[in-house]
Amino acid sequence: MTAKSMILLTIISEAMLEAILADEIMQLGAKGYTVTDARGRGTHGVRRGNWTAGGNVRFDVVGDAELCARIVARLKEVYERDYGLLMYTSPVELQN
Amino acid sequence: MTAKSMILLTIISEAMLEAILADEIMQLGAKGYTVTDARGRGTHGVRRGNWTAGGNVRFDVVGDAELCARIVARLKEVYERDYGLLMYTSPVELQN
Amino acid sequence: MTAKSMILLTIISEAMLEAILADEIMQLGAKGYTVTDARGRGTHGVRRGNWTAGGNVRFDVVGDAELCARIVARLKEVYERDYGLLMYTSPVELQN
Amino acid sequence: MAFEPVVLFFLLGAVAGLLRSDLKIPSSIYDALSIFLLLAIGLKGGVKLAEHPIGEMVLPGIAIIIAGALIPLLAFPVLRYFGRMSRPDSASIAAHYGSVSVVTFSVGVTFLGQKMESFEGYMIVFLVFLEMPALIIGALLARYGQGEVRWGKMLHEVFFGKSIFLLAGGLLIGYIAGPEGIKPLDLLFFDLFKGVLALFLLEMGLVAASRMADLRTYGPVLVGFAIVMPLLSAVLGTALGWMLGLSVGGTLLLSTLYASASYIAAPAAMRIAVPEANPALSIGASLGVTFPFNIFIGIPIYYWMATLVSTTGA
Amino acid sequence: MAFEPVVLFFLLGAVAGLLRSDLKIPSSIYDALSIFLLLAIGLKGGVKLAEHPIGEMVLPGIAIIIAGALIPLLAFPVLRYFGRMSRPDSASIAAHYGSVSVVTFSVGVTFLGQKMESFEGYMIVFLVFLEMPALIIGALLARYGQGEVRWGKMLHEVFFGKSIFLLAGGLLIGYIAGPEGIKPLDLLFFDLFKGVLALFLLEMGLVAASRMADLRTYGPVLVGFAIVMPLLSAVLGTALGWMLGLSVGGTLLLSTLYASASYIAAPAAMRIAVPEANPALSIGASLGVTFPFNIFIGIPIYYWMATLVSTTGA
Amino acid sequence: MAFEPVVLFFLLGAVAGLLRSDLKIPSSIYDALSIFLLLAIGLKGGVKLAEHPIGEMVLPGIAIIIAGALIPLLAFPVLRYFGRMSRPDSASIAAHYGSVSVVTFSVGVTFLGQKMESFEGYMIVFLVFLEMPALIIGALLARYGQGEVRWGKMLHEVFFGKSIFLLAGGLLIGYIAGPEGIKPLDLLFFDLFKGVLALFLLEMGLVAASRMADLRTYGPVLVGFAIVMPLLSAVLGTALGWMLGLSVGGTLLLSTLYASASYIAAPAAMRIAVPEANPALSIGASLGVTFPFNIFIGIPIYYWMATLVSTTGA
Ligand SMILES: Nc1ncnc2c1ncn2[C@@H]1O[C@H](COP(=O)(O)O)[C@@H](O)[C@H]1O
Ligand SMILES: Nc1ncnc2c1ncn2[C@@H]1O[C@H](COP(=O)(O)O)[C@@H](O)[C@H]1O
Ligand SMILES: Nc1ncnc2c1ncn2[C@@H]1O[C@H](COP(=O)(O)O)[C@@H](O)[C@H]1O
Ligand code: NA
Ligand code: NA
Ligand code: NA
Repeated sequence: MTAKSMILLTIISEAMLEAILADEIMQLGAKGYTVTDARGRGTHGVRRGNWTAGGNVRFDVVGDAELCARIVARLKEVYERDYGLLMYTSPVELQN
Repeated sequence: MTAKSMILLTIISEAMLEAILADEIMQLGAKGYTVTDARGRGTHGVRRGNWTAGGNVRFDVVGDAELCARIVARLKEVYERDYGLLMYTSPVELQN
Repeated sequence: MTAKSMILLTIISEAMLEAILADEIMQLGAKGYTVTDARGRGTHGVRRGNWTAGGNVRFDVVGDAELCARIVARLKEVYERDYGLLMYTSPVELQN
Repeated sequence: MAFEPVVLFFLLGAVAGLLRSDLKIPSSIYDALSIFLLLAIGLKGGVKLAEHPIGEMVLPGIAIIIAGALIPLLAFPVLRYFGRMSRPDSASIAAHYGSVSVVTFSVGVTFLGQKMESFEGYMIVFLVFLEMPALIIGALLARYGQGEVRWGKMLHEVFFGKSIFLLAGGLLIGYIAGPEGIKPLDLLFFDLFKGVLALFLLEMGLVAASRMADLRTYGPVLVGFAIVMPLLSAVLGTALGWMLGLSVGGTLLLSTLYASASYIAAPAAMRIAVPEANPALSIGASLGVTFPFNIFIGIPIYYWMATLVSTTGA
Repeated sequence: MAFEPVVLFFLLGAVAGLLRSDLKIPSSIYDALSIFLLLAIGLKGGVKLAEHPIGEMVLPGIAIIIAGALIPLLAFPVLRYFGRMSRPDSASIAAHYGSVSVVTFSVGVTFLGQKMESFEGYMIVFLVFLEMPALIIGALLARYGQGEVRWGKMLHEVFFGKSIFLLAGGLLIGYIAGPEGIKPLDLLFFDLFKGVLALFLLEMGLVAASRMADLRTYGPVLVGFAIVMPLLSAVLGTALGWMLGLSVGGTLLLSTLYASASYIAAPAAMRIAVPEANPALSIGASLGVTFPFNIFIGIPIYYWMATLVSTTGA
Repeated sequence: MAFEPVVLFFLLGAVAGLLRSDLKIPSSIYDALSIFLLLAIGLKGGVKLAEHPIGEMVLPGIAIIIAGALIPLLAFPVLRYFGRMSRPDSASIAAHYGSVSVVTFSVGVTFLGQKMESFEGYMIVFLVFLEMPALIIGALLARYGQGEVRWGKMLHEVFFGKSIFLLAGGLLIGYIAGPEGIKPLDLLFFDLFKGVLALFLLEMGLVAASRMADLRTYGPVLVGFAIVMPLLSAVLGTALGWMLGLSVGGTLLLSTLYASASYIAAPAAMRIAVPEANPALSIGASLGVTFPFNIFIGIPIYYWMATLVSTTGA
């Protein structure tokens, strides 16, 4: 196998930030990202996802450690204070 | 980075259990959870998600090892026998 | 705990391949899979998911290392050249 | 033509499913259509109630509910001892056949429209009142002498589950607003009803097709039950309609209610009250066999039965 | 009947939410219904504009917009100094109350229909023009002397956000096509409007119920504000309507516009322009209190005020 | 007015897309609208067929299908040798232009309605029958002498893909039910058709906008092809309509069918039959250029051509 060790960064945030976060992620050098609709609960309360302003999105980005650190640093700086945001990373083997 | 090592618990179960599982997870001490709609196939057959009674949901919970063990134990005890249920954990670095 | 070490294979591809990939995965010996709707961006451009031909799906398959390798090999051979496709694996502890 | 064109949409959906067409109705559309149908049926019932004295329906109502409770009590031993099914499965299936199907009822109403038959408007009310006893009886049968029922969750599901809630809410709004107040909503909820029903039947066909495939694994007993049971229930309904002096239309609808099996409210309630029961069995029988049987073959038969008894005075 | 049956759907939704029914309207259906309502209202306004000389509305229009800008400027100090709220929260809430609610306006139009009152068709245009100044004033108030506003993103959101965009687009299409050109679309966009509004109110009730639960934590000041503010704004609207010589219907709609608080455009714009503000406060007040207050109590009061002043000539 | 107001909705959507408005139509709504349009068009065709002897249309039908097959056979060499495109891309694009667009056809029908022109009802049938040959020819052209086609999957896609399936299913139901049987569904499927078409065009505009952005990267040859090809096909259609003695309306619809390019059935079938082809090219051309060209400019031109030849007897 030609599997390469990479980092998977998962970001959960407010649905209305989708376009903004997608731009940030690409500008910081990601080769791509995947988005899924989500809902949930956290320190900002319940987000039922039953109306436009009330849902979350989940971004998954596969990249090298530096890219992920850059994205994490940028989102922490700009969005963490004011928006619901959760970010976590884990090692993955890219298979293609 | 201030990344903290945590456990990510992923639970896949029947959509109609969503409210019940959300309550269980919070009562067992989770700080939050994320839900996405899913469909799939397993020992309980195909779940197409094309009508209300026929879809799955996926819960992702980030927490410490004990929390995850507690949730796993409780769901195994109460729901595993009668409902479609899959649970797996993996280590993640919480980034915020 | 009776947790078993397994591999989680995540596959992101074009929505219109859903039925085909589901068949491939089961035929290669998986016990099940989970599908979620997704959208995203990669080398094949932006996939907005706003119309039928334009969305992605995400498959998650929990299985042993050989199963995952078999699936990866097959999808690489048949679909990688012509379709948007991303595959990565990570170790997980199956909890039930 | 012998049957209503709307049922052809069910056929189209079933064929699409069986041929593995990529036709899919998104689940959010399914939800929206079912919310619409439940509300519309409820509103129609409420408007009809507002037009007639409620007192009139109390006595027949009690008779209809009590006789309806016989259905699950009859179905259970048949499944358990003749069909050799487990106690939870027998109880859950009995509850499905004791409750009622809004869509089957709607096809019945549509059928009457085509035949120009009128009916007692208050029949719609029994869509609400026949549901609950059957579900509670099902839960009791499953637990009789064995462990506890989660009554709290189960009763919450029965009363506040979306199907009963929307039917009852529609009834109330229709009753309060009355025929005049509801008039500006007529176009959406009444005039478009049949078209939306056609679309919903398309989706039901798609879902039923996937259930039909499962049925092979459950054997001929369940399939036989899913055909004979509605016939028996319809005989009960026809007899009762005759005794109560209902019109031909009202008698047909009562038989149809008794003969129909639930696949919206009952699956949700039984999944919580009797989780050990295999939902594939009950949904497979009610949606994969009884539903198509009723709309294609059953309703015409029940209509024939209703006209037959109507010629014999009560 | 004192109020319109459509508001009963809001009640039904709110009850479902408060009783934790499993009734859910999928978010894609919510989106579709709101796209429909915005387009339909815009089209209706455009057709009305095409029927009347635009010149007529320029002067009253300027007066209406200027007076409307007073509302956030009045609300801000009340919240900031009397309510002791933070600057960003005060500014964001002020912007919500300065802008307008399409659904409240629609209920007002429906109310007039029931009373057989006509109104100046061009009032619909102010759904578009009252939104923007309030949002910009809100952003300025939040930032006054403190840091920068992301004007680019914010103004983009204001002008190209879906609610303004669809309203303005509908206006234009309606204006270009005119009453004749739009006729084949009448059935969908005009005749079905009230039914779709009923379904949307059901969903609003569900969402509002979850907001009402939150309100307990925000205390009586905000709840009081959410009731008194619309009354004050309605007085302003009634006075202005009287001065401009509007009909009773036109005066009612102007008061309703002023009294209504936005929960589609404003939350989106404020989340970007003033992210430090807690959105739960502004949405809780506007959707959980002011919206139901307006549709159940406010509109009948504003109507009474409008008839009162109409008997006194301008 | 020169053109139909419904096309303004396409413009509104395209502008929203190009200005990056946050207006989004959820994909489930897109699916629901397209299911509705396909079924409604099919039903309409079926009802028309039920009203006329089928025999009448056999000969013209064969001519129309054979002439239609010329279109991909003509488009392929142009793209391959003049446009210097790869074999798979040329074949896939040729298949798109050989098949037909239901929405373009619907705009044509709407255009005729505005002009009060009648047409041969059976034209709708060719929405079904023109699709298949083009897709099969496309697959053959792509593979000629090179590897195998996955015929199984591909033909399954062609026949049971949702667009052909719903069109054909609607045709059959409409034919079986006939004008009388379908009457209770008229309100939903026929009277609301144009309004739903307007909403669908809004969504098409949004999608097309994202495709237009891509087009810059594909160069002027493809854009030129996407404008010249429909004109040529329309000339073929007009000539054939004239030879077959079709009415002005029928001739316009035939030209429109030939000139339109598929973006529902063809992309799905080609993605499976010719996966090496870049779907961005074919969808960009058909949806980003040809579709707007046809509805704004093409149809009026084809109408002019049809009236021109109609003055010359056949
Ligand atoms: N412990 C957690 N596990 C999983 N998801 C979480 C957790 N905490 C928060 N989230 C998700 O992140 C979103 C924003 O979190 P917060 O900023 O804490 O409100 C929530 O709406 C959840 O979807
Ligand atoms: N091996 C697997 N890999 C990924 N998901 C699975 C697997 N097995 C089951 N699932 C998911 O878990 C749900 C319930 O599983 P089960 O209880 O086995 O029917 C299924 O519907 C799938 O969505
Ligand atoms: N680096 C990445 N991280 C996360 N998802 C990705 C990445 N690259 C591609 N994807 C996803 O995989 C799909 C297909 O990728 P591609 O074949 O590169 O177009 C994209 O539409 C994304 O959803
Ligand atoms: Na029954
Ligand atoms: Na206001
Ligand atoms: Na064509």
